[in-house]
Amino acid sequence: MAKLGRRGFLGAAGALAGAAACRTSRDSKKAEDPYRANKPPVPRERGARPGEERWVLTTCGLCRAGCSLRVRVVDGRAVKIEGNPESPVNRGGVCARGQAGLQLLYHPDRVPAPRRRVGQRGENRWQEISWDEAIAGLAAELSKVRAAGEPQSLVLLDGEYTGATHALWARFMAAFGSPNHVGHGCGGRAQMAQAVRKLTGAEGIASYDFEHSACVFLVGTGALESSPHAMGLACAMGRTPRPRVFCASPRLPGMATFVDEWLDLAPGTSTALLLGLAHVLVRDNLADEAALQTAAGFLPALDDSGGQPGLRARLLAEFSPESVASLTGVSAERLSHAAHELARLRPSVVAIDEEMADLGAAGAAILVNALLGSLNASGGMRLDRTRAFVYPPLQPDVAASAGLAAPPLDGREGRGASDFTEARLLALPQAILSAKPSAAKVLLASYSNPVYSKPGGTTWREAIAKVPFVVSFSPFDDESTAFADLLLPDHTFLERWDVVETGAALALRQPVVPPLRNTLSTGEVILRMARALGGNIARAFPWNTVREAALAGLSATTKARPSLLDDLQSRGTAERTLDAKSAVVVDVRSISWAPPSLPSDGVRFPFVLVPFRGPGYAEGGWRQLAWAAELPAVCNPWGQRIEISTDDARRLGIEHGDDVLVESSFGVLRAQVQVSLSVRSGVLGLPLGKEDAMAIVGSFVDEASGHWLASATRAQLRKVG
Amino acid sequence: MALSHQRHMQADMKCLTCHPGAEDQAEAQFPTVADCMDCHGKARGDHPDEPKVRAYAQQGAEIPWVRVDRLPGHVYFPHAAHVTLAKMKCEDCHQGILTATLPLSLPDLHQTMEDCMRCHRERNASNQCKTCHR
Amino acid sequence: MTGRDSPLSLVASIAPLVVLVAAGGYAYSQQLIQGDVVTGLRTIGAGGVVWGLSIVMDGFFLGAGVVVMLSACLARLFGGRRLEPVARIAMPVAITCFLGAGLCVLTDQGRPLAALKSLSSFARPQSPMFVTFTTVTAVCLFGSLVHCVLARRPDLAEYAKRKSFWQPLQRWLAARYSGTFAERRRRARSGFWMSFLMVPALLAPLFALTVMFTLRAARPLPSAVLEMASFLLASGAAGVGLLLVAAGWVGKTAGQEAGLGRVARARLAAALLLLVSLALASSIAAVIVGLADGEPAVVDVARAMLSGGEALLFWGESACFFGAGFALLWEARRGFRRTRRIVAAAVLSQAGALVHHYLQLVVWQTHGLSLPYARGTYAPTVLEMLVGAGIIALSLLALLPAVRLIPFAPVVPEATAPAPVPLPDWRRGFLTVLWAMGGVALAAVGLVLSARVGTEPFQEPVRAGSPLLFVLGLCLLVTTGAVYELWPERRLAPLAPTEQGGSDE
Amino acid sequence: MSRSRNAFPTRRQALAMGAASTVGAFAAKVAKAGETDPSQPSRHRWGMAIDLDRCTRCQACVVACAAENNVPPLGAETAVLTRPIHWMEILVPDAESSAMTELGRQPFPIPCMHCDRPECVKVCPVGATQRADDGIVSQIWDRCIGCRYCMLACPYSRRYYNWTAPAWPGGDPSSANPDVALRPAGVVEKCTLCQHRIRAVVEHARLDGEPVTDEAVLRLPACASACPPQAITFGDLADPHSELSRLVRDPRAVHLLDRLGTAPKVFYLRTKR
Repeated sequence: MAKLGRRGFLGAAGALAGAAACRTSRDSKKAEDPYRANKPPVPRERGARPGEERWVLTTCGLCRAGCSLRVRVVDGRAVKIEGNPESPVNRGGVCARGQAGLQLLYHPDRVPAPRRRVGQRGENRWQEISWDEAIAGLAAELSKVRAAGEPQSLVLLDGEYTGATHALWARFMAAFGSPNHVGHGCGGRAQMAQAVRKLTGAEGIASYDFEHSACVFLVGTGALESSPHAMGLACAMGRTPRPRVFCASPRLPGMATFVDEWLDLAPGTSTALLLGLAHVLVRDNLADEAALQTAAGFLPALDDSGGQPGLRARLLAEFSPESVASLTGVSAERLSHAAHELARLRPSVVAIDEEMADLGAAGAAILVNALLGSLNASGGMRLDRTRAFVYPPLQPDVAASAGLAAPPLDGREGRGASDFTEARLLALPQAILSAKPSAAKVLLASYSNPVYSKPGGTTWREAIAKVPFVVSFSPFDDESTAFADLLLPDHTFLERWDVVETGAALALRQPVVPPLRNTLSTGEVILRMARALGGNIARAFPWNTVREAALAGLSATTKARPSLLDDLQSRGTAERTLDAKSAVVVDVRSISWAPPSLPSDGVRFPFVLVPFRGPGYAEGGWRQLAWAAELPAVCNPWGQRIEISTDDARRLGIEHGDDVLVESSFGVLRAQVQVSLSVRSGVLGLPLGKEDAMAIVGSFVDEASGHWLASATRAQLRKVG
Repeated sequence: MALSHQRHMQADMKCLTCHPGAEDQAEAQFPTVADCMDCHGKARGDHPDEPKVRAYAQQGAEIPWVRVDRLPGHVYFPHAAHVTLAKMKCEDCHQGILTATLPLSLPDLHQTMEDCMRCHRERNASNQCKTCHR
Repeated sequence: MTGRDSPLSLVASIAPLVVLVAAGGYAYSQQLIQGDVVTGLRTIGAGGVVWGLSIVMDGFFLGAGVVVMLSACLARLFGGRRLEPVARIAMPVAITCFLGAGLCVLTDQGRPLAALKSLSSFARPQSPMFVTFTTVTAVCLFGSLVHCVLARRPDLAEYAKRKSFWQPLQRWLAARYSGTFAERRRRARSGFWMSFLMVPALLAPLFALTVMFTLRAARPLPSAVLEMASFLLASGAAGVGLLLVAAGWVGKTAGQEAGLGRVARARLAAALLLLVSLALASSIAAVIVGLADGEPAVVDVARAMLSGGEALLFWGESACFFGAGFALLWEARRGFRRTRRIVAAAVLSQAGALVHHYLQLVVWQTHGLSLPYARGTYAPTVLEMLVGAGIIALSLLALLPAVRLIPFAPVVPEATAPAPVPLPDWRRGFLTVLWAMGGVALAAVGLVLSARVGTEPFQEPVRAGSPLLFVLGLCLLVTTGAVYELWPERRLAPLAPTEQGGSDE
Repeated sequence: MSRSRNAFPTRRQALAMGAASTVGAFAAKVAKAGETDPSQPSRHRWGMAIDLDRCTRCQACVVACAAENNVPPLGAETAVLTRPIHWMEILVPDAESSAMTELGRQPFPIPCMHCDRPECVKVCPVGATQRADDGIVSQIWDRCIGCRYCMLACPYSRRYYNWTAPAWPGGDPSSANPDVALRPAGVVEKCTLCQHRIRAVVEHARLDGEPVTDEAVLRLPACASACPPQAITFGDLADPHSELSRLVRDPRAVHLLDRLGTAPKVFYLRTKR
């Protein structure tokens, strides 16, 4: 019937299909490979073979723990961070944050080169300049200050506590003649340093030898989350049998299921709790008398003497578990039980969260450890008396002497006016704003971003804006950097050379890859700045490189231990041993146990805010550590959350995942609710890390120490919508 | 730089001299200027490009070699296993390299997955997916 | 839309479909560009479901399509002349369903082009998706098409006499149709055997689909059996319901003679009544048995359906089935006379089946987690729904030229043309058998190579492309009827008197 | 011929044997029968133990895994839309879930279980995932078509889908591990037990002509090597003397969802409290 040839039709169809096939196959060849990372070019080290793989030993710089790392470098790019098994700090482990360090190195927000501000402050308009120009500009500004005879108007915010750069800064401030070398820490860490010094005369802060403890009593949750001691505790948990863990805190992280017993402590009452522990130890004769006696004069004020009631009497009179219970909310039985366990399972240690402590609590923790015989003992609390970096003393010139004699801006009281550990960061913004006792003319921020991470809301912003000349050394475009006049970007820790000192070890930090951007290590900047300033300052820094300067500072240490540098080079880390003579004399009379006075407006603000640093917390912001921000246990990646107890949630009709407004007298914060079984009723757990979390936390100050009281802000909660 | 693989091979050199790693690592590497300078520190011929090597060395720069042969990103090819264990020759896969008088500008590998699988079958090597895919 | 429309009404019916197709195309392009994140789907265990609307639609269309096509085959096998309209209406409807189902699955793939390529080259017979992929393409789509064209060749030949846009194609398809007695006999024979063969070939994807919808690692046997039964029954209800709705629409638009006819309608309605009641009973039974199960996941799912977050949908589904059953029971007393009520019941039964499939697929993913993950939620996004709507519209649009090519209305059979009695031709039978055996052999080889029978237990087919071989084999097999029917006659014998009457059987 | 496209040595070999490739292969097999055969089916059966009494849920393993296996973070914008990919994650039991596991209500790290009878492998339509002869359930990204059937089938929900194209912060993938391929949008990915590391160790052992030692693999996967309390132990279940085989005989050892019969090779150690 029909004459239309089927063959022809099929043929045509076949041809079409064939054409289509050719097309796709050709296209797919052209398309770029979706399975391969298209890596941008990086600066190549001399002599590095293309395609070469190597492992570089270095030290983590994301917190103070000083974990030794092995970094895998392929083709000039760092691709993986692993722990160094040789390290006594981390025993081959690395924490979640440390792993994300690579994202810091390759972060898109890194400042590419030194910059000078061209627009208004905060406008974020910059002009890139050369390093020579930048350092000359800074030196000119500093010369002006010195020429005007007010070197004390130079203020340095220093976020590092140890290491070569910190030592060089201290030397620079002394040579320049400014007492205003202020540590970036404002919370318990500073209080701890103060307590250590007041009670024992030792320098620095405490570290813990969890690895050899049989029982660990934690006050606060830092060691369970992000404090530098978390790594030590985690390593200790790998031991068999593992230590028994107590934790006294208003909240327990939901993940910390390995904590054997949680004492739900009322916020701000850790001093009372610890003294209650001390009471039981003394009352039931559980104190380690042997340790007390062998170290003669260990606790000189233990017994009554010269008509003065001794510590024993005072503890027994004032801090019985029953009387303490009303304050802390921890029953007398549980407290006694904990004290007996601490005494039974030796060696045991009381460790205090450095972000939560007040001066009294820090002192009380030292006291309890002394009673347990755990001070500077295996498995106990370790108080460092030696510092690795020691420079020969300076002869300040006339201008510097005058400056150093001036009263420090932060109103610290301490031994020498330039005593770094006594500096009170929280007093600084007010002092700058009121220009009392003197005006701040130049502000340097090294490893410091106070606008972002310090309480006090907008005062920091205003204070920084008031300083005529602000220099930031941050490698990132951050909140404080936005107000700077000059940006001198530092290397990230993976590009720096440094020697890191921690309680347990010295560790080598060396560049893993050549600097990715046109950055310069801050130590190098100090040396070049000193040289540009000339005179006595230049003479104080006779070294050409940071490495040279650091080795000079270490010379005393290397003399005592000649193999140190070789050890560092070959193993990345060198253990520090306590010498037997390092028994500590604790004089408890120099500290007051009075509980800090907390503001109270329980009617309008029924909750107490307990700020904490979650596992993803990183100083300077977790946005730079994207992996840490997206940890699966963070219920709201990249968002703000707030922890509330099951009871409170039920009472307020709030469910897990609801959006709420948290309001304090300092501000309002929007957050997602995380209902938790392990949060004390009446407490809101506030994870820090997001930009605006700190804004609702008040900068309440502990009268005794001049430092921050973290858990003192009251708040209320409202459901959104 | 008009490097001739042929000339180098005629000079009785081995591939591994300039491309170490092929015998004990997954990827073969490229020579550094220092490697080149071992032979070319002094002029060895009259090739117009030879002084360039010394120029690079003087500037302290590396020669920007370009890797033209790239397997798809999801393929894993350990040179060590093929060169050392299976005793294959480089030119078995890099077919044109012995006679190349200029650096390659186009990929020189033309094997398909079928070729790989056939050889693996014939030599009784594992043909499991994850042996070669990553 | 059925060949009698005025241009205006044609535009009015096409325009919304075209708009929907365009919207669907846009939505799908967004899905391709931005990734499947634009859908409401998310990772299981992280609070989402991985199979959502498009797979539910796939299940619905494929299940319903198979049942519709099965009805056609069964009608041709056992129904005789009175059920002939069932086959006539069912086939295009089924093909439309298959088209929709195929598109639903294809758009759901993360990499659709890679999917086509990889499935043709490396599909694994051990996976249920192998069965659906191969049989849906070869049997459901291609086989049904062949079957449909063969079945309608007399009508096509008649239509091809009229001048129209489709005339050349109609003439091509109806080529060599002579309407002689011998031809009719061949048609009857090939139709019977093709229907016979189609039944298992159609059941295979249906069962594979059932497995994909119901079998889970954590689901114990009693629960699984009931779930499977309820899926099959709900698909049956959906299919028969769809057929009734389509028939109602055909009867309304293309005239009474194109519709089902009373007997066929009554039979179908009765079947629907049975299926709906059983579907209702089995779906409730599955949930109740689930409640008593030892596996917490199954209990959770049952709870969610009975009284939890999905209760509204579950009881809505039950109400749909119940309402449909009730209406049909009511109609049954009067012998299923009123088309409108039956169509309404059919629509209800389809709604019930759709919700049933949704619950079966989605609730297991949100609530049936064996590990203590947070429960999931699923809400299709607008883009996702647009893609779905676009697919339905595209399938309907494809139906449009098809019904112009082969209108639903049958042609009044004319007297068998007097024709010379063809010579008995052994070559026809031989070729047919050869063809069929070729198809079987090709499919078998394809299957054996794909399954890697007798070699190392790799996932890989022995030769890439073996699954395509299997599909081609099946395609050859389903065209056997065409070969038998279309092999040219040898007409050397003189004219013989022809038999009267058009009985095909 | 020697420079032609197909001048692959094996072809020449096969031709020299004067046989078609299959015959050639057979001949080669026969010819090599006496030699030690490095490529016989793997003698290893890799597995992993997670000690929940040691684990502090610090999530170091989670980030270690992401860093090693090139799982880019989502970023703040995309994270609102979908959940990040975590081959290894800490599963915090949901308060409302009634799921019944051997591990009670404690949070636990959960990688792919690498089942001996994997549900995901059964259902994959294209063989993109397979249980290799050394027990690893691997996934070939290029083969995956993104049907997500495996995700539905896995009772542990340990598979992730790339809902979007992976994007590195600032578009800089410099820190990507060259040993692991990236995954484009539309494919399913999963834990591979760091098969590239195993491959490297096995290869080096072969190059050195020595067997793979237990010490060399004890903390081989990225999660295990990062774990501060060393709660994760990796090893060869086929070696009765390996640390892992010792642990699997420990009374504290349990397999997750044992009742489903999937026979996982990743197991947990826990003291019932």
